Amino acid sequence: MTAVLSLRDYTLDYLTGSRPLRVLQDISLDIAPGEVLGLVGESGSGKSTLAWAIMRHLPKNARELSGTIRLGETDLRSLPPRALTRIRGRRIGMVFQDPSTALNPTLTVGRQVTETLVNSRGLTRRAAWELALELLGHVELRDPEALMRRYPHEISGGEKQRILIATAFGCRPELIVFDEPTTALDVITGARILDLFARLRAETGVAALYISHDLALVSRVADRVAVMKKGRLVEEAPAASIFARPAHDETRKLVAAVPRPENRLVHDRPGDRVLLAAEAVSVRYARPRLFRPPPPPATHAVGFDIKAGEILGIVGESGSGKSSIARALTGLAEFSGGIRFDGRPIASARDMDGAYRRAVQIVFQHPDGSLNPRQTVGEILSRPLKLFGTGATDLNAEIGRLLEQVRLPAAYATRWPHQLSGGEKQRVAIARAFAAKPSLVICDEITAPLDVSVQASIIELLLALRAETGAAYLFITHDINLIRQIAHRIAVMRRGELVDLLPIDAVDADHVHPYTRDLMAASPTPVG
Amino acid sequence: MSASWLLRRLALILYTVFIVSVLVFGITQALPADAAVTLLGENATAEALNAIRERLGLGDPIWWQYLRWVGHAATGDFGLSMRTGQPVGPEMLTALGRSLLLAVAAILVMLVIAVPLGMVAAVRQGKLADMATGLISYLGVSFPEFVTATLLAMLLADTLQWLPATGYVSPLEDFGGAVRHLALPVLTASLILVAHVARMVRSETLDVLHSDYIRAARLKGLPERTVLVRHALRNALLPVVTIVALDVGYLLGGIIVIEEIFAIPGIGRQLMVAVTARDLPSIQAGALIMSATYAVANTLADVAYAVLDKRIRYD
Amino acid sequence: MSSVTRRLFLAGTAAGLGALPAFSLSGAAPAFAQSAARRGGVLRISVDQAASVIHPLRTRVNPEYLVAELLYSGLTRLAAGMKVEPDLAESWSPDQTLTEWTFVLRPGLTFHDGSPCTAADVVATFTAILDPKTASPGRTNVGPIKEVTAKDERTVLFRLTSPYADLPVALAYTNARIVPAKVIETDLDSLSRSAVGTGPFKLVSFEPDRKIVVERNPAYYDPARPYLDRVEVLVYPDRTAEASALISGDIDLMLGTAPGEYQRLEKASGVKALRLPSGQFLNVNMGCDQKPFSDPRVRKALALAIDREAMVGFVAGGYGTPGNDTPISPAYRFYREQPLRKADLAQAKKLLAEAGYPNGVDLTMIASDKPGTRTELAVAIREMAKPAGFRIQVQTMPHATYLDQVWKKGNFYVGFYNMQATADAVFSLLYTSDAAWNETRWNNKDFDALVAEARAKTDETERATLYAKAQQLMHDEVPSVIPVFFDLLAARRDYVEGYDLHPRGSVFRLDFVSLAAAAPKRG
Amino acid sequence: MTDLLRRLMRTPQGAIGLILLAVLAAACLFGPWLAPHDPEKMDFLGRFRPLGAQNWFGADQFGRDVLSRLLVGARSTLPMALAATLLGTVAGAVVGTASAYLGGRWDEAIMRTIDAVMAVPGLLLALLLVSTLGNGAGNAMIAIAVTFAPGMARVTRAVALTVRGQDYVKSATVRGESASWIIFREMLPNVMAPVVIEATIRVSFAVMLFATLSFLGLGAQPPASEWGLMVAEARQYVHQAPWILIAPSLAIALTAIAFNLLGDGLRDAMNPRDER
Repeated sequence: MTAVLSLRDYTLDYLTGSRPLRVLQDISLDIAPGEVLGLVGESGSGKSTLAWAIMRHLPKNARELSGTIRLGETDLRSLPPRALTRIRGRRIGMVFQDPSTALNPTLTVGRQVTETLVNSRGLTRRAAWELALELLGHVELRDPEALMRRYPHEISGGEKQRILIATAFGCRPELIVFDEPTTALDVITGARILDLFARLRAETGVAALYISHDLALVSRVADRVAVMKKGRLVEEAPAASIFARPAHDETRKLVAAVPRPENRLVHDRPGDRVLLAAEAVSVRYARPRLFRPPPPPATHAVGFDIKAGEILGIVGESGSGKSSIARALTGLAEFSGGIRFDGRPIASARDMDGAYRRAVQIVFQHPDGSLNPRQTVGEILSRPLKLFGTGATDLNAEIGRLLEQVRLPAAYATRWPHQLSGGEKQRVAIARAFAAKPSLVICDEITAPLDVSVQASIIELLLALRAETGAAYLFITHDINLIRQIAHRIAVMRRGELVDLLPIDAVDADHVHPYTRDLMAASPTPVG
Repeated sequence: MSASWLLRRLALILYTVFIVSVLVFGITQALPADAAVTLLGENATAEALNAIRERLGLGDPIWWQYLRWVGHAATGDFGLSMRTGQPVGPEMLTALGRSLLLAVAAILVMLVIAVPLGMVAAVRQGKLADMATGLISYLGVSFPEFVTATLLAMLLADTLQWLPATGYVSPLEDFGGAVRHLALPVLTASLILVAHVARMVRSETLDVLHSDYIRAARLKGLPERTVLVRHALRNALLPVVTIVALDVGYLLGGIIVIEEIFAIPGIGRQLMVAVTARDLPSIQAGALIMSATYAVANTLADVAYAVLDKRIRYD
Repeated sequence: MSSVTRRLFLAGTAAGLGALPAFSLSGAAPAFAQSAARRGGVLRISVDQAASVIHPLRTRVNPEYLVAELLYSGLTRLAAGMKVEPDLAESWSPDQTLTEWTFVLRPGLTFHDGSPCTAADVVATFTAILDPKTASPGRTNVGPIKEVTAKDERTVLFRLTSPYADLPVALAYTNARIVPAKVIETDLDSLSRSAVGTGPFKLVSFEPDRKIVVERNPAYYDPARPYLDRVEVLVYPDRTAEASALISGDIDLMLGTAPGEYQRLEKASGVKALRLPSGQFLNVNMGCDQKPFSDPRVRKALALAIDREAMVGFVAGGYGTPGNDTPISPAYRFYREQPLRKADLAQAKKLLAEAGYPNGVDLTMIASDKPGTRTELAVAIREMAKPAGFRIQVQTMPHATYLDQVWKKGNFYVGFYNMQATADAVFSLLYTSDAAWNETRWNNKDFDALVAEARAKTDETERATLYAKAQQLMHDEVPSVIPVFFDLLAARRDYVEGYDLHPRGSVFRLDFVSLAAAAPKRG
Repeated sequence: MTDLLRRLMRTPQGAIGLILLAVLAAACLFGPWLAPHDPEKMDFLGRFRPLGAQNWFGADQFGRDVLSRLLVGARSTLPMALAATLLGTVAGAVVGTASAYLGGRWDEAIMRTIDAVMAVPGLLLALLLVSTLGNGAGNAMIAIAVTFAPGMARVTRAVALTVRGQDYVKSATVRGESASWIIFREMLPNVMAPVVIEATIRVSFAVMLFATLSFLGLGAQPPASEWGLMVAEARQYVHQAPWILIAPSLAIALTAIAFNLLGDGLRDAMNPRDER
């Protein structure tokens, strides 16, 4: 039986500035009818470029050096643009990472769906409309009739992705390329999309290329998994065996980096002294204005405490208010309610004096944004040292020590942020936090933008620093598996409210909030 | 778009008019010319000057003069022109009408030229059409109105004698004559706008063409024509409303020069005359009316944008 | 083709004053009353700036004078060659001392609103003009009037403070227009918005910056005139555009034009370019009461630095006459010929050094922006005077600011004046100690005496001698540098008949103008 | 810096803009020495002399050499426009950054007021200001600066708001840094780049606005050979000598083009990924 998709020795360069950059090197792969091939790799490994190459949508500076791409019997590389247009949608579909940008904001959903169906299935408008209604109903969307008349901004991201997936399947192509279709969605929504994918795939038997950075996730949806590194396919194996018997180093690294809840990294118990207590903290961003109703609060009466040396995880979907807690605790957002720190009451940002600011540090999500691009690493680190007067006489030596503490060479002090990698930037941000010798460090989604392997090393670093300094962590994340590895307790937030605050070993218990259970269930644990 | 949003916009217009009124009143108070002297001319005697000062209330405290002026202005009474003795309000509104005629004509001409130009340039990015548009844009935005106006007048009116160089004919009196007389000023006014708007339309269209949903539309297998016409051009056109609104301010400024050169007794020229003659009531009324026009035009553009673009929700 | 008719008025003015003791209508058959003049038609005349003021007692610039002349009449008016001719007055006579003048009005005069125009209106008008509160520029230019009284319905008596031979000429002044007494009593300012006159035309519409329309007054005292049905005064602020409009036939007649445009108009077909030497001049006024100009040597040094022939080229585009630092041009009746002052930089330098400025002197010369020739004169003088040690900085300003801040007050600025009807008018307007606009504060007693004496004389030779002395005195003392007289330049379409330039620059006589059969028909 | 220059030269706009600016800069610096004649020297016989060996760009109504006037006039045009832009940009940048930093009601009040001021067309505002301050190049410069400031404040604020939302600024706030440190050390350096690009493009507007003011008689004073003034003075001689009108007109346009090109070039050089 011929493969639906077949690549042979495909090599591609990007022309950049001075010399060409090899992006794909001798790629060969096959997808059999009805098969799902998972493609994993860290960012920059070339997996998305491969998808674009298959879709024949390469940037202008791409140069294909060799190899073939066949869809069934068709040689895609040799097709003229007009013929490609006829292939796309009809024989090969694609689902994108971010559903919100894949729909034209000024056309109704129905129009865009029917337009695609008319085009790829040769239906009449009326028939396409009927089919669209049926497809949308089939992907568990309520009231498809009304949905079709809405504009993309009027429906949620999950609904959009469902619509896009329904459309892609509805075109009955031979192959669908999925480019991280759940990454932009919330955990629970993403999990449901995955379920939907599995169901539709079983129903239609369409072949798929499923691209993701998440090995755990891919191993659950794919039949086979291919691992990419620096433009090469380094390993291909059945999904069932890849975790159990990773062959290549890269795969092993990926497997090792996948957080597993059962693999606890923290074994001590925190002390009993309450370091910080939040009492009914509410954050409301927009102030009431003339002619305008006040917006709902971002967090509503949230209360919890952190003990000295404790790691408290806060989990929840985006928009659940977890970051607002961090902003309230650091005085970045105005809040009502109260905070007690070391027994001292803090009613507003004005009460946060030098001592508090020194003791409570924060590390932000985006390493690119958290370092001032116009300051060198040394300058960045010198500020807290100067500000909090740790008594160090030799500033440069102290900066060197801080850098070494976060496993960076002391020579990095003279570098500019843009000369560092994402992981390195995050280390500098961590060093900046620890320069103040804090007793509480708030980590706001600090691992989210990083590749899994880098993520693991950052976690390792944080735990080492905790061991050194005894600092407590308020660890905000949406990665359930990760937090279950390190937190002593987990706070679950939903729509601004704290729904659960559980010791780590109680999260799987029966008495937890239903939402907590959903959240835990939606986190894919690796197979095998 | 909710009622409260409209209310807020109205409040903003009022605030704008308030700030502008303070600004204009302040500046005119500081103008180095004695209102009484301006009014009476060179033959005024001291006693005549005093009499007129008393009549105009020039001896009152500044804030009181301001309040009196604003109070009268609110009822449409901007006082009498110091130059002509005519009521300023009606004079300026008549002038505004002529300016609006010129401005609207210029905007229409501009849209007809600039929008296709910008879109073609974007679709054929990097090609000859794009480069030609780029060149036109650079030239257009780099010639100040007074240069364009004088050069165009030199060429079309004086050398070729195709069009009358100056003057204003009301379209109600003589439509053909009005068109002929407006041709040069409209051309001048639209030129700099064409350059600017074509650039913006090109950039907006490129934005849209590079957007994910256009990519998605292409990858869905939609024919290129459908992608361009149904998905790209439509969306690229929307921001043009805002661009045009922003350019109204530019146009109003340019109109001062254009009206001055082509002797169109519109609000720009009235203002220019008023400024040189130190005709304070005319300056105040003209500046206020012009600025209010701009504020209203901007609001209208926002409303139009909100009506056209389903994404924007004003609440 | 230009029409240089200098000789005409060098000879001309004699008649008007020659007939002195009495002047009656019977002797004055208007020179321009062509029997062949066609009646009817619409004349479009262009002006280069707005006629903002139509109040006849307050007009200040030529376009305004034009409109006032169309709508109103005076007692007398200036005919070609500065001759005075009857307007509302049909005759006049002085007493022996020249201090009491009697004017008799034509019978049956009416204002535009149909009410009769009588001696009472004349009295009220002149009382208003002489009242400082009216702020009329005519106040100081209509002669040394002490009192005006009405003897009967048609007879007006002027009593003067001093003998004055030129009174009939002075009464033709641009602001001496008769307005109804009842308007003066009720609301004189209303004349800024409406017009009630006795002039040949009635006001139809008034849009100061664009267009003023007047139509024939059927009740005008001369049933033959005006010939035109309608006159449209159109504002063309741009000289080039104005000339283009005439060439293209959009307008029929222009009030004036610039040298650059004149050349073009001369060549254009269907257009007759008009040119007339005049006493219109630019002067550089120096405050004679303040340093450095209080020293006549400094003033003379500046005068010696200027190449006047070249200045005629630079400023008047060649269409003018070099000036000799007196306001009396060859176009005036009492002009006295004397050698033109030649540029002499060495002498200028020497005088400057003698005056105490061996290293030169720094000055700021102010020129208003209207007309543009003021700035050109300033720039040219700056360059010419540079080698003599004058370091002049030119500062331009809007005309309104200039009037407010500099005019009559400044120490060094450029002035611009029309030709006046008589030598006395221009001297007593600008240069005597009691001059209305004593810009230079020269305050020369000898000069004052000469002018006063000439005023009270009727003997032509005596007056000529006195005025010659006065001119010599100005030439020697240089209260203001007058380097150039302008020719009046204008143009008309071929079919416009009965129009010629008037040297006064502010007299237009459109009631004598008619349109030939070739003229385009206009609504 | 040299890196930026190299990248700038690689964009066609940047390269042409830089070359044009180099020519203009040369005219500003060495104009009086490069000028073949004394720009103020009048020549009675040479009035309206057409283009030729004696006067390359012809002579004007006073017989002055147009080319020399242009070369010397660069000094009274360019530095003024630059200074006005600089002044306006600095004022606008400080207000805009402060407004973004203050946030809340203050920001709202400042920005609404700035919007209101911007409702007065720029030329009108400049016109009124110059009328008040008095004619002259210096006053025109101040007026243009004032006219530019609100726009620059708006641009700066938009950039500053993004910068303010950046985590490094939050980080500084959390550290308890002072307002002035945050505004001047954390925010301003990052706000500058887009502001510089905007300012560069605005120089061309300043050149045009300055010329326009001079054209209207409110800017540079005669006999200065400011280009706008030259156009104004030449207008009445357009039939005798069109070159004295065309030459300064082109000089103004060329300068504006140069700064427009440089601004676009800078934008491309600073954001290499943006294909526009």
